[in-house]
Amino acid sequence: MSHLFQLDTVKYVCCCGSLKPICNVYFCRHCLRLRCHYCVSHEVDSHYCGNCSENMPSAEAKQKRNRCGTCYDCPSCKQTLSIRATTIQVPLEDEPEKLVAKKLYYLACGFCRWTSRDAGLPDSQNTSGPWAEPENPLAQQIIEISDYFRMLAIREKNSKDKKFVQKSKYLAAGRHGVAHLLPRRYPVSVPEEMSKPLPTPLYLAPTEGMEDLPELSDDVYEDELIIPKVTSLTQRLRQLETQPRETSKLLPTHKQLLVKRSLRCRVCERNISKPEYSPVSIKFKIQLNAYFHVPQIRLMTPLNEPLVPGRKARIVLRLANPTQFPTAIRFLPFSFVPLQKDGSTDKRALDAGKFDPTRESSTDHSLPSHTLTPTTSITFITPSMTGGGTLGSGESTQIMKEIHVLPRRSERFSQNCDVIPPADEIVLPPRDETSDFDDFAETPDFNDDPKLVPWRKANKAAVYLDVIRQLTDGSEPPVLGITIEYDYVNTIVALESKGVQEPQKVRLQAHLLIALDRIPS
Amino acid sequence: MELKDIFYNKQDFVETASGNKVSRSTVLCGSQNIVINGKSIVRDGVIIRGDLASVRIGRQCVIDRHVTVRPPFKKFSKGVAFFPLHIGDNVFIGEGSVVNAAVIGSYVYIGKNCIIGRRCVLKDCCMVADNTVLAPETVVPSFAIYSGSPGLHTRDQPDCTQDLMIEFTKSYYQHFLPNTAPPSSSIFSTNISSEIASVS
Amino acid sequence: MPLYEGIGLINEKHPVVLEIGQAFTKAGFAGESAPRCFIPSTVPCKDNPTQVRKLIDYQDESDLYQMLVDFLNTIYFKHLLVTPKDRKVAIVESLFCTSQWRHTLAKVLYLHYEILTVLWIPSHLAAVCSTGSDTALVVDVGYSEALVLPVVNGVTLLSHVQSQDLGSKTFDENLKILLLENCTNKSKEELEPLLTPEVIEDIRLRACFVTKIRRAQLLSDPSFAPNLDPQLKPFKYEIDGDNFVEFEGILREQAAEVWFKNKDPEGSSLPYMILDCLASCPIDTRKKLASSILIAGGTPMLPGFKARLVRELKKIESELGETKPDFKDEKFTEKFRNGTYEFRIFSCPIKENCVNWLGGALYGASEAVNLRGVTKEFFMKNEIVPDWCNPGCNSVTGIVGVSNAASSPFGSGVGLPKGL
Amino acid sequence: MANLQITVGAVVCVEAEIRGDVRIGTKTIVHPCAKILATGGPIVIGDANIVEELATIENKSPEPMVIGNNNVFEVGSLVKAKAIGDHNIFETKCFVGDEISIGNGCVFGAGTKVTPSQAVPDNSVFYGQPLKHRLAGERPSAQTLQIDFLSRILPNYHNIINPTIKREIPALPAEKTS
Repeated sequence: MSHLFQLDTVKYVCCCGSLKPICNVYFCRHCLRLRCHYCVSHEVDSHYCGNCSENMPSAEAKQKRNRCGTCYDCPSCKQTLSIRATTIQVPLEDEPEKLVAKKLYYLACGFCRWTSRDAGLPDSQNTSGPWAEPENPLAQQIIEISDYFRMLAIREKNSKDKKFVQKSKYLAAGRHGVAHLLPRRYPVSVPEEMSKPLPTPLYLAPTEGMEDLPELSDDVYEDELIIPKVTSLTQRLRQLETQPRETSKLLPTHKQLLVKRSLRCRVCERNISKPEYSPVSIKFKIQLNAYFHVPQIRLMTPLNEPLVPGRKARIVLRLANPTQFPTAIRFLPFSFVPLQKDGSTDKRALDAGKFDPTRESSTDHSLPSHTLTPTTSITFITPSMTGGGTLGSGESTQIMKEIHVLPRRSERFSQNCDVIPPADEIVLPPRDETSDFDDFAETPDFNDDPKLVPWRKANKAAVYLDVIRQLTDGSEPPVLGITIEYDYVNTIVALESKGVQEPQKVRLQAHLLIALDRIPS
Repeated sequence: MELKDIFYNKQDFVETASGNKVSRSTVLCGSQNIVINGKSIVRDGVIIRGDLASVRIGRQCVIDRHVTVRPPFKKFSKGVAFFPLHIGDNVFIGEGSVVNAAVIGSYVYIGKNCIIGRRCVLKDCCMVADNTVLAPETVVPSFAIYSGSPGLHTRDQPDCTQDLMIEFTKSYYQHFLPNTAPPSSSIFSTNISSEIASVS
Repeated sequence: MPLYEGIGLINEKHPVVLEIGQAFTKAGFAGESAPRCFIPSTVPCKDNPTQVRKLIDYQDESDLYQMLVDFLNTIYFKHLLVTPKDRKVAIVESLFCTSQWRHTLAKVLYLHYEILTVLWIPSHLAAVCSTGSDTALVVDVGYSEALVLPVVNGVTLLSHVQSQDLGSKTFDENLKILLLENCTNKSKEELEPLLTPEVIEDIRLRACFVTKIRRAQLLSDPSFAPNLDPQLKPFKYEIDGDNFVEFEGILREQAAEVWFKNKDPEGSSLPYMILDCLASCPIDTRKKLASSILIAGGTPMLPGFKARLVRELKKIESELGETKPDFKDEKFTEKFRNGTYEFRIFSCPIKENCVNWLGGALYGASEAVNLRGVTKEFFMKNEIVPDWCNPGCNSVTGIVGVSNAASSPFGSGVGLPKGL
Repeated sequence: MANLQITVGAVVCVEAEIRGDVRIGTKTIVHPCAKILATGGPIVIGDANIVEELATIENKSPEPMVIGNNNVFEVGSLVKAKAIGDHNIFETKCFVGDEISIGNGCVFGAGTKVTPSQAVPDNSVFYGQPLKHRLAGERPSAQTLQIDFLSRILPNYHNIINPTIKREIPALPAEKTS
């Protein structure tokens, strides 16, 4: 979707180090940090069928192996099958000489024209089938083998855990999660019980010798090979139980369900995106997409000629304030520091050894997106996080936590242009829903310097910026790194402390990388 | 990136009271059965088959060049009919696509040269990538991106799709201008080039 | 249907069973009889989502980490539809996967997906498990190599492993040469760019088979080949809308001969790998192993494979016994001179390409996950996943908390041989 | 001498573009904006076919192109085939090259392109990208009901070429007919 406005020309740098267009970035209101798909935890929220839009409770979905009860997929091309009706004339039961029309149903694919008749399935009297599905003829044997192994494993467990009172693990796991079952101790010695002879298996797969494995029949050599009659790999892999070779043996399968997922911040463990339950709803119970919470920056036009190192150029950015409160935006030189203890230039955050919490002892971290800069005149109010605690400690615990729980990522980028920051801030009025419908809404006068702000409309403004290409190799495409500092009004604090406090205004930073020469496709 | 202005010949388009801009070179069969709700753009070469069944197009839609919008045919147990075709608001249909759907929700993006098979249902906020062929009766769920032939669910839309599509279609409308008009963001877009020139 | 429904375990969350192969990945739940999905081990390219990258083509560890994160996300949210951290995981892995791969996968599972317990199961042990027996000669034909590995009473005889590059990759390379030579309506230059790996794989799967041993003898000599009766008819293959290609039928039976190049002194063959392996095994296990051959992997699912393999083995064995052998190793022939082995192949309750996975699913459904799984806590502390090739994990005392944890196949407590 | 012959019972909209020597059988529907271009030899269209808008049937060769009965040419299809039997469907935007002869019951799926010289086996279905080919068990059914419906409804909205009159339409300029 980011292609609509070439949104990927402007990448926001997430806390974890990912570079994403604004529509793929989230803003955690509690941590006041940018988050993205990579560094949040995903959870399955609800199961539904994409075809019939029916919700299915998780327990039922599990029982039905995540498949819809009513919709079928074409075994040949994976499209949804539709039910077709036909009428046949059948003799009446009482009067066999009289014919009546009777309706019969079959499945048909509108794309590859497969029908359930191709599979040799008789037409059904019901729209719902049932239609034969691929089944493993030896499923029962697998159960027997499985039983045997469970038995062996239980034997081993009993011998090892004799000292412990065995409670029902499964019930406990359901109630409190599995975490409390750990850690587990493993006795080193092999207990007595293990030396007892093994029970005989319930089922042993038979072996086949020469007499059971006849050579290929002569038909294989005499018949012409007609490729369309032989199944392809994808067709076989959709029916793992049987994996037929002939297309005539393909059977319809129930349609796989889809899930709605919710996203959770790993640091504060609060939801940052939670969809509504209904499969057809496009609304969210919680939606903290950055598109709605972070000022949006767009490049108006790409540079039309290459930018020589050391030379200046003027670009135009379009700013938009998506929030309900006014904000003031200040441009600063790019100052993103990866979330790392040593802050070294090596951005491979995933190297072995960086995961050990005990090794993270130092606390002198640079704050990634939330820095109090001395240049700003706006008062910084601490978002009261945990009730007590001073600014310093609250901040550092959060940073510590972030370092430990956020997965880090090292996306390569070359930032080779710098901004010459203008001295003034740009004030943007709040977003006004009604102005969307009013094309002639008046634009308030902010006494802008026309040399800085040439255009304004509602919550949007254009800004001139001068950029300088660094004195490095000029062969790479020009990428401007820029940091913006803006006001964010945190309504969540007021909500949580039962309206005692006013919404709190904080000063936040966001780091952006702008590809200056991207030509719109 | 801001959208580029698209200029059209004023005499080639009809602008209705509700703000629709419809090219004179479209083929609107059975125009009495075609309802376009306002601020929508129907560009040249488009064919809308209102003669087969009624076609309703929501607000602020964009139907790009050479698109065919055709109500789908359906056989019933008692006779046959063409289904009315409903398109929601803020929908974009790309160049050369053939739309045979039954319902297209709102905030839907259909790319170029797509084939939307008979009686497809496209839910709100879904997207069909360029050159996709959707099999007849496909249901594209919300926030899904379908691509390929046959069209399959390959990726997902961002959560803010609704607002993006509103902004996109609205912006398209604002930048779709008669060639007599000054550029939409004229206040400075002419200045920009001179400014930039003066700097470099 | 879940196998264990109704035994009071309905609320149990079955572990996820994953086998990430070089070419294909199988994923599903423990206690089920087939994987939920069987998909290529690829992720969409970041720059161009219509292109895919294979997991095995990773550049460095961080690249692999990213790809695995994306890949598992697809598996969990498009195929399995469960929240990753809710489930334990059983990984079915090749014994010879690189430490880098293994460690990266462990990091992705424990750190990114916050999985609490992961059971690491060597794939050949899993395969044996799916027969219900504890002894088998595992013949695993994978993507890049074919492995022959004996398992006796649950003990892997790791030192007797045979490995050759006879996987599907070699097969397809050979098939490509045959296709270029046997095309009747296109020149080599025209055909070459059309034969993508996907096309070759498709032809392998749909056209090729393993021919009879008698015909194979004729095939091996080009001068005899025209005398084959009956001759296979030419066949047509539609690559795309502009290219319908016709091939000589003979390549259909020639292609699989890559596995049976017994006479070729430079080449290697599956039957010889098996016999080599048997010859090196302790004498009291040979008979049992010879009659417990287990085929794993998708490539050998071609029609006629098992029948041919059994006959080849028998033929070589009888030749060794009777006549002057034309084989390189004297000792080798010695061992088979008096042996009258019966070669038998397991008929598993599942198709060969899911055998390894099924073993994992059987393990995963048992207490083994709790008993032998490696916990996140352990990994965070030690930053290793115990492995047979890591001496630190195989000392007599073992690392605290890991003894026997990772590798043992059966409840009998017999792990992989120590001190290898 | 190019001429257009329309049998009684056929519905051919005036807005369709028809050039060269074309004969159209009864019950055949030609939608507005369809193109039937007999730039070379004549095109003979049988009974109960449907030619939808933007569909193009073209014959550049000097040989006549004979199309059987009950075929459907969907929106934007481009068909140049040598010969076409009965009960075939050319789905939306498919392309069929001029070296192909088509028997009966074939389906050329939406967006497919088939060009190599061949006689397509009956009941073949081509679909998808990359192209796949399967053999269907039965051929597509005739669109009789749709044709009845269209022949009722189209005259209400469009001018129909009167089938009884044998119309002379201008022959193509010589250089265009290759």
